[in-house]
Amino acid sequence: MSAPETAPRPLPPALAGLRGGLRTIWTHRKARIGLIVLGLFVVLAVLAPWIAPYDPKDNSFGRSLAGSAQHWLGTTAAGEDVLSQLIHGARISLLVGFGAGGISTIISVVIGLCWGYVRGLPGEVINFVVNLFLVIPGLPLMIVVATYLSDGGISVIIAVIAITGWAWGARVLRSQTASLRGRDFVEAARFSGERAPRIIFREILPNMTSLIAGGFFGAATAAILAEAGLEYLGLGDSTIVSWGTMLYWAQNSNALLTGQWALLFAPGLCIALLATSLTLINFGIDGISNPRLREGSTGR
Amino acid sequence: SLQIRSRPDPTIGPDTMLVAGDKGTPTFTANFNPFHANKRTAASILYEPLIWINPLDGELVPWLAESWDQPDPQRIVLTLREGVSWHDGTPLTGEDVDYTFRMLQDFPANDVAGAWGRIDTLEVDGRTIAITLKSPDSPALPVIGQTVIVPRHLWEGVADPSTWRNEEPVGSGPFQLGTFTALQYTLDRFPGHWQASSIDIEHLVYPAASEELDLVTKGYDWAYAYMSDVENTWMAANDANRYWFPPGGIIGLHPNHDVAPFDDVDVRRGLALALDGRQVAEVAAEGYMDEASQSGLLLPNQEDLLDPSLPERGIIGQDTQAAIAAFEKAGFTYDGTTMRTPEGEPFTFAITTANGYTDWLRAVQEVQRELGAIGIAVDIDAPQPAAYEANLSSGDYQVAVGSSNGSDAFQGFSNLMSGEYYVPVGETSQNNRIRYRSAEADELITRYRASVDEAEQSEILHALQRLFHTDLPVIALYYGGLWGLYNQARFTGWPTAEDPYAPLQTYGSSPLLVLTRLRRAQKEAS
Amino acid sequence: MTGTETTTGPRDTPGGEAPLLSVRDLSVVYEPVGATPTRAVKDVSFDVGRGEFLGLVGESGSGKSTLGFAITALARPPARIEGGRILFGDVDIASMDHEQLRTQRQGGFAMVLQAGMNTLNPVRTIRQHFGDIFAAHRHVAPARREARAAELVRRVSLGPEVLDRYPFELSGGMRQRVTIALALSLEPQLMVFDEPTTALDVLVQHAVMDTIRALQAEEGFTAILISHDLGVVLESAHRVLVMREGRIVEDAPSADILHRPQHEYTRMLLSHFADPRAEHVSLPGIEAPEPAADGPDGPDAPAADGPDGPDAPAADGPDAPAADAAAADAPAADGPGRRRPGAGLELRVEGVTKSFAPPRRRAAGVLAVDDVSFTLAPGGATALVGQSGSGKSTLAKMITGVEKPTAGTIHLGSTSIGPLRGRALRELRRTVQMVFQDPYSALNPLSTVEYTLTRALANLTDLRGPALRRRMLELLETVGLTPVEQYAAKLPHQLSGGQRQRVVIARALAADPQVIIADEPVSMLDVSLRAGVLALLRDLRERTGMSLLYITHDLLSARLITDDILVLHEGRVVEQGPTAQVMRHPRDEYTIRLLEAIPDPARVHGA
Amino acid sequence: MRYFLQRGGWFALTLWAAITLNFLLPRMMPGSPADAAIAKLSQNGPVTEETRRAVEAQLGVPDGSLIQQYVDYLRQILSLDFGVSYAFYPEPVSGLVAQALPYTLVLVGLVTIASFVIGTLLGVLAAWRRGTWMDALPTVGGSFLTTFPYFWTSLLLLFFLGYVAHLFPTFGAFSATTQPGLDWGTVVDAVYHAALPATTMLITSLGGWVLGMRNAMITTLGEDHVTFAEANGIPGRTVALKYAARNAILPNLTGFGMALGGVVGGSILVEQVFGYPGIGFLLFNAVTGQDYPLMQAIFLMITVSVLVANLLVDILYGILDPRTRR
Ligand SMILES: Nc1ncnc2c1ncn2[C@@H]1O[C@H](COP(=O)(O)OP(=O)(O)OP(=O)(O)O)[C@@H](O)[C@H]1O
Ligand SMILES: Nc1ncnc2c1ncn2[C@@H]1O[C@H](COP(=O)(O)OP(=O)(O)OP(=O)(O)O)[C@@H](O)[C@H]1O
Ligand SMILES: [Mg+2]
Ligand SMILES: [Mg+2]
Repeated sequence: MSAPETAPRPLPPALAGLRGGLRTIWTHRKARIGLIVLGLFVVLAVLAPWIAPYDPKDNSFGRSLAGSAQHWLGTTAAGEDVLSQLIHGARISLLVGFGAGGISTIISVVIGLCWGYVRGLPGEVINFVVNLFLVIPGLPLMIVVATYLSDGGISVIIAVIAITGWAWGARVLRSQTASLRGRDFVEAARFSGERAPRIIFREILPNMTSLIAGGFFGAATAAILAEAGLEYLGLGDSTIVSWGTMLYWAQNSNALLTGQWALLFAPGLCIALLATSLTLINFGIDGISNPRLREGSTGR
Repeated sequence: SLQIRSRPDPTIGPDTMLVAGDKGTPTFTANFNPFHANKRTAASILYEPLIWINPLDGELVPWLAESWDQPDPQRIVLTLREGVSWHDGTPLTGEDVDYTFRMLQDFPANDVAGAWGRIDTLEVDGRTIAITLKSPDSPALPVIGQTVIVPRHLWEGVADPSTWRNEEPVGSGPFQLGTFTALQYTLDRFPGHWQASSIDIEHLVYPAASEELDLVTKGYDWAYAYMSDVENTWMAANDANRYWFPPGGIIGLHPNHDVAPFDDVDVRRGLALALDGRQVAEVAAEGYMDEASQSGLLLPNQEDLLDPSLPERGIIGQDTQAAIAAFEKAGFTYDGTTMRTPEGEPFTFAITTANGYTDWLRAVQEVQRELGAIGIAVDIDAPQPAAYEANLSSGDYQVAVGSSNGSDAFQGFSNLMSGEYYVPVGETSQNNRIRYRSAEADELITRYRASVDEAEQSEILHALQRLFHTDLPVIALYYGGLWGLYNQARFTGWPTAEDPYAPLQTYGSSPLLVLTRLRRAQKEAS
Repeated sequence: MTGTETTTGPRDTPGGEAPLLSVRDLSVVYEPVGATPTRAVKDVSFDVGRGEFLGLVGESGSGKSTLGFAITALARPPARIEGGRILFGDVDIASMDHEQLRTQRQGGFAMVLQAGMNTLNPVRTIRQHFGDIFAAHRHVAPARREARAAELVRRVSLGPEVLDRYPFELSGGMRQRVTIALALSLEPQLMVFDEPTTALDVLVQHAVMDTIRALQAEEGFTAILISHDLGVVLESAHRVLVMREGRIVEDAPSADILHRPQHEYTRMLLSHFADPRAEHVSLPGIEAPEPAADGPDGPDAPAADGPDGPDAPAADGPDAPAADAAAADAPAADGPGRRRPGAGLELRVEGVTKSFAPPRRRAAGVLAVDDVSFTLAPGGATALVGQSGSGKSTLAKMITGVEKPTAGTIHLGSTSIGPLRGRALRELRRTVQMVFQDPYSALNPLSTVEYTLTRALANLTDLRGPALRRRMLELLETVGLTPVEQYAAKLPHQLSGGQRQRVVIARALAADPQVIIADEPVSMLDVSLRAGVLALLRDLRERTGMSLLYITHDLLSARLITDDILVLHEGRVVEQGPTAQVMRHPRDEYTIRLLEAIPDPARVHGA
Repeated sequence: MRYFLQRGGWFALTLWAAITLNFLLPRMMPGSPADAAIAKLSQNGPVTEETRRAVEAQLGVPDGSLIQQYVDYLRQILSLDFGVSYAFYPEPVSGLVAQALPYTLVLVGLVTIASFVIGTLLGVLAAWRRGTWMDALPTVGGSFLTTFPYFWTSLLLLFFLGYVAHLFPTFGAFSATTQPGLDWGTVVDAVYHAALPATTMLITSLGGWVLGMRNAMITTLGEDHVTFAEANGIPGRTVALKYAARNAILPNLTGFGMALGGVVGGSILVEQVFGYPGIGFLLFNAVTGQDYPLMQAIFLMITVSVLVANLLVDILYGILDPRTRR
């Protein structure tokens, strides 16, 4: 237990935890694949303007062309290059995934932690609000809010997904908080004169990093799928280039009839791949929050 | 690549037509009340109007009324056809006409065309229907004439015809209701119809499943749908498949005339000159439609109404230099990258379109691109259709994409430009939502209403076209199409560009005429 | 068979009879994914004869449980048997396949797991537990199963009504007995008890051990008792194995261990064992104050005690200098504004009662504390003892303002603690501080020692900037964690249990409190670490003059560091007086039972 | 008694808040029901002021203050009268819902239950045979399928198995020519029509249950009572089912309750793609058609069923977990 005398001065604990967490994730085979795939998508998204052969909205090409050397995946019914759209689409999906996933995670962290920490009436009130959000049907609510805010572009989509998607995470974090709250170090912090917000966010929160990270990747996956669904239903902003809108236009211009297989296949596959990469990363994170889930066999 | 071919249902006989005329959402509700917005589309051929109006050019064709007369601009006299009978065998008489109009008066919810907004008195005497209008109003004839007549003996007992669903319809049309399920209904030939000899089709089948994929794969004989890449989809799926896409309205930019700077004609002209209508049509409608004439007419349908003095048949081509000049005339400045308003701000505005109207959306995107080229930044607002309607009605927009100027040329100008309909921003109106005011337009419209002389009417229409062309109440972009798809293997006599007797709409009263003209390609060997 | 067969030697088998269990060069390694492997058992060899009662002692983490799992063939990944053989009778258990292993659980070897209260399936009744075992082995005819189950629970002194209960409806002691009964139902030849009493209350612990001893005597099975408590093991076992860092360092009959310990580690363990009832009680590094009759002991008197020095185990290096330092520069280390000893505030508890709402509907409310009154003089040290659930912690919570009394008042000087809320309550933390029971959970695993201490200082004192850090380092020095700079930067997992508890104490000292409440501050620590922490507590009290309320169920430690004692039973004070006097001449029957429950190997093996 | 009052109180309060939200949400949407109807009409050409007036008169578009509407709405709910739909004017809302509900309940309900049962069993197997292919296949396969956008999976199945291969029907819950009844032929026909939507929903939802159960089960398998059961020689199957799975399923029940409650809402995207006449499609029409009464009725139904499903799960929880019994 005792540390060697020559131990190097440790990193700030949060950073050290992060580094340790990343290392644990990296050692997990599935999670490593997930990180690599996600990394590829991020590179694709960041470098989209340089990688993509054309401007995704350049509609000066022939309509509904089949794949060729100029247009690997053909063109859309409006004469845009499918490959370029696919590459640029990664930006929106990542933006929505990380944006909406991030915001809803923040909401669920703030609410979940306070909910788990406070007792009595305020707790009941939060309980009530969260239950309400859990009870109100998600996708319909999303549709209603999306129609209400229909002309704000992608930021509205992000907001809508975030607003409708935090409640479940809050519930999970609440129970974890409630159990951490009973730990002596929380009581001890109170004895050190700490105030509630600091106890919640400085003492309790860092101990749930992996749970929160897991929640974040879960929320990001859900957000990516939700964005695609909303765009597909035509309730998003059809002028942006995203995988969801690509599917919307594919359906709208009957890509199946015009033989634009790539237009139909590729965006869905990309969504699935991106979401899979996040899920794979979550396998690794599960291993951190619950060491029993780390790879291994039961020997049976 | 994999070619999708149609696979007609072999059980459908040569006397039966498969029509994609009614889309289930996803199933059908049995509502055959012809006055309802939610009626089954076939209700429009189960019941017949007094006058059939051609949606292509507004031509009036005698239908239940065999003739009419407008002795003066405030009077209409119609003569009811003889020998017409209801599906149940009861003869259709003036009493039914009288009942129908009284019913519309009592239940304004059913008065969809607003006939009683114009009728002062209505007398039916045998087959003569004499109408006095509230004011000199010669264009009231098509409005009143399109009223469908319902049987008094069946409707009289209905407590509230405006909420009645009329599930077992009895009309006078060429077809009567056969079977009805939530996913499909059929119509059967009505042998007692006054045109029975012209009805060669025995059965019509209306399935609820009428997505584009269904149209192509299920062997439909007649459909009305915008089909992307029609040559390689619809046409390629079956050798006998054909299409005909005549114009049916003008899709244009509707500036809000109560919002600066769109009240300035130079700005509107600048916008019109900056845009390449042909390119917009190309992008929005995959080249199937033409750029629209700024005459306000549907060309070529209404070629005979066109004012010959208009240059280029009223089409305003793209002329960037002229556009910039027009803007500069309005006090704008252009430095080669940014168009600035007289106040020195970069000129940006929002175009409102309805979410889900994909051709409009593509058109706006093209407009955005083209205006961007002369330094004007356009934002796109795409609220849901209901919100779009609400925004336009209340004037809560800067510029909107909209459709105007249908088959009735005068009605088109009047609805759009009449100061009579003007309401300020904040109040709602369905006509003149662009909030246009012009003394000249008002004067022309009043004159037209008071005229029953064709030559004078034509002359006024020319003046309206010139006004539309110079004052640009709406900036015409391209024609909205009437997306007719048909198969000529089993039925012939379809309307075409060469014989444009009716559009191929499967809704409204178009089918009345089309279905009575079509002939079976092969008769059964019986 | 009775406990007379003590002839079994360590390596050879007596009378040619084959040992029941023979372990040869056994090594077990833990290989968790993504972490460094731990060799928990290293080259262990020993034999167990039939009917023998073998004890296995060693501090936490020495590999006792690992060994227990290995010899009952329950080792599961990440544990892996790296080498060696385990012969049960004459079968190598490694050669048994899954099904053979399973079937031999009946009539073979059984194990009662550590933390026995959690080894029952919470959603099955006790009857179903028995039923599953009978169904699995079919060694009891279906018609007799009911009677057999009742018989088994009776053997562990429980009534047949427990059969219909769910585990959560039983107390910890009852659950532990049920697990023993379940293991018994297998009619095993060898039974391994892994710390069967550790989590239990003193009195219950005593009763359960009695049960185990009686059962072993009656049934004659071979038993291996794993425990970290040398007293318990010596009292029961014929022979004792002492384990340390995965190796067996001593293997001898109990009497020899008690009287002639060979290994230095065994001697260290023994030296931390004392009887609180004795006239003079001392542990390495700490000596109990003399009974009151010997005259009032000045606060400075015992400070002359040497450090844990020579007796302290060499293995626990980092702790050793602690006491050294504490003793060496006692007054110098004190911060500015130090109070005179005895100049603090008096804590007066008057007629305090606390009742809790019933945990379930229709159940009666819990009267956790019932009309308790006492006074803690400035600079005084009072012990609060009593079995689990007697209301000790509840009382502590009321004194610290965490809970509000239902009736009665608590005064600190002139301040009434009951009505304090919010800000005023935070102010109270400057005067009343708490040392927590479990140093492993009382420190945020993600905060450095420096952060933990600095926060307390920043909140509770007016120090800021460099002064803050200086004071923080001073505190570390006070609790003997030197070199201070090095310790300041450490995270809790880099510290031993004793060092952690010192940090916890340092934090409590941050505000220069006048009253410290220590709720079982050493019960989670290994014996080798206890004395150091206790010495520190006593020393601090004497140097700073703060008063100490020491909560424990361990009478020995109460004897060592307190002057007065309160014995709490079901929320009421049953006996009260000077510590030494109460221990030596208890009057209340409950106190007597408490004292009797303390294991006394001398009773078995002679003094 | 107090406990029940308290719980009942929270239930009622949640219900009330949800009902109120259901009232407010649609009204927050821009545009009125008439605007929606006109938007639909205007796709067939410009609509005149006269037509708008007729449409408004037909729909009886809500008037009166918001408070008045709210009071009427509450009264309607109490009398279980949900009024007349706007989008399907003049169909009564109750009729529309009654027509759509059975399809959704059967299709989505059965799929949800099947998915939970199959997924949980696979999760048990995966955890028990950890590290083998029986673990890898369901966990990796299941979670990969879960990441597919399910409308996309639907589209692919519909296109290839429906339109291209002509193996399955592409639209509706029964054949166009059958009049739905309760005979054997109809049932076969209905199953045939439900096959593709059911498959999509099943494969995209299975992974979640597999993973949830597997993780819970692995955690449970590490607990002492499982080791003790093994130490007592209890056979593997009994340990897996009665000692591990039995306990591990408890946390998943909450999710199952939510899912069951959500069944009533149908599956908007799947029903939309397959033209399935369930509540999901109806709801989509209601939302896009600004159909307040229909939206309110469906939202209310969903809310109540989620609440009730949760209540049922609570009860079930009590039966399965003696610790919560009171
Ligand atoms: N699952 C595990 N994975 C990795 N290391 C483990 C595991 N279980 C135990 N160890 C390590 O093996 C060593 C021996 O542990 P073991 O549980 O046998 O100790 P013990 O003597 O029973 O201690 P205690 O008295 O605390 O029960 C310890 O260092 C411990 O950290
Ligand atoms: N918050 C609470 N709600 C209800 N009952 C409680 C609560 N806290 C304690 N109790 C009950 O009060 C009694 C006294 O508990 P307390 O924790 O004070 O005992 P203790 O002497 O500290 O025991 P231990 O030695 O196990 O720590 C117990 O019966 C306990 O169950
Ligand atoms: Mg152990
Ligand atoms: Mg306690």
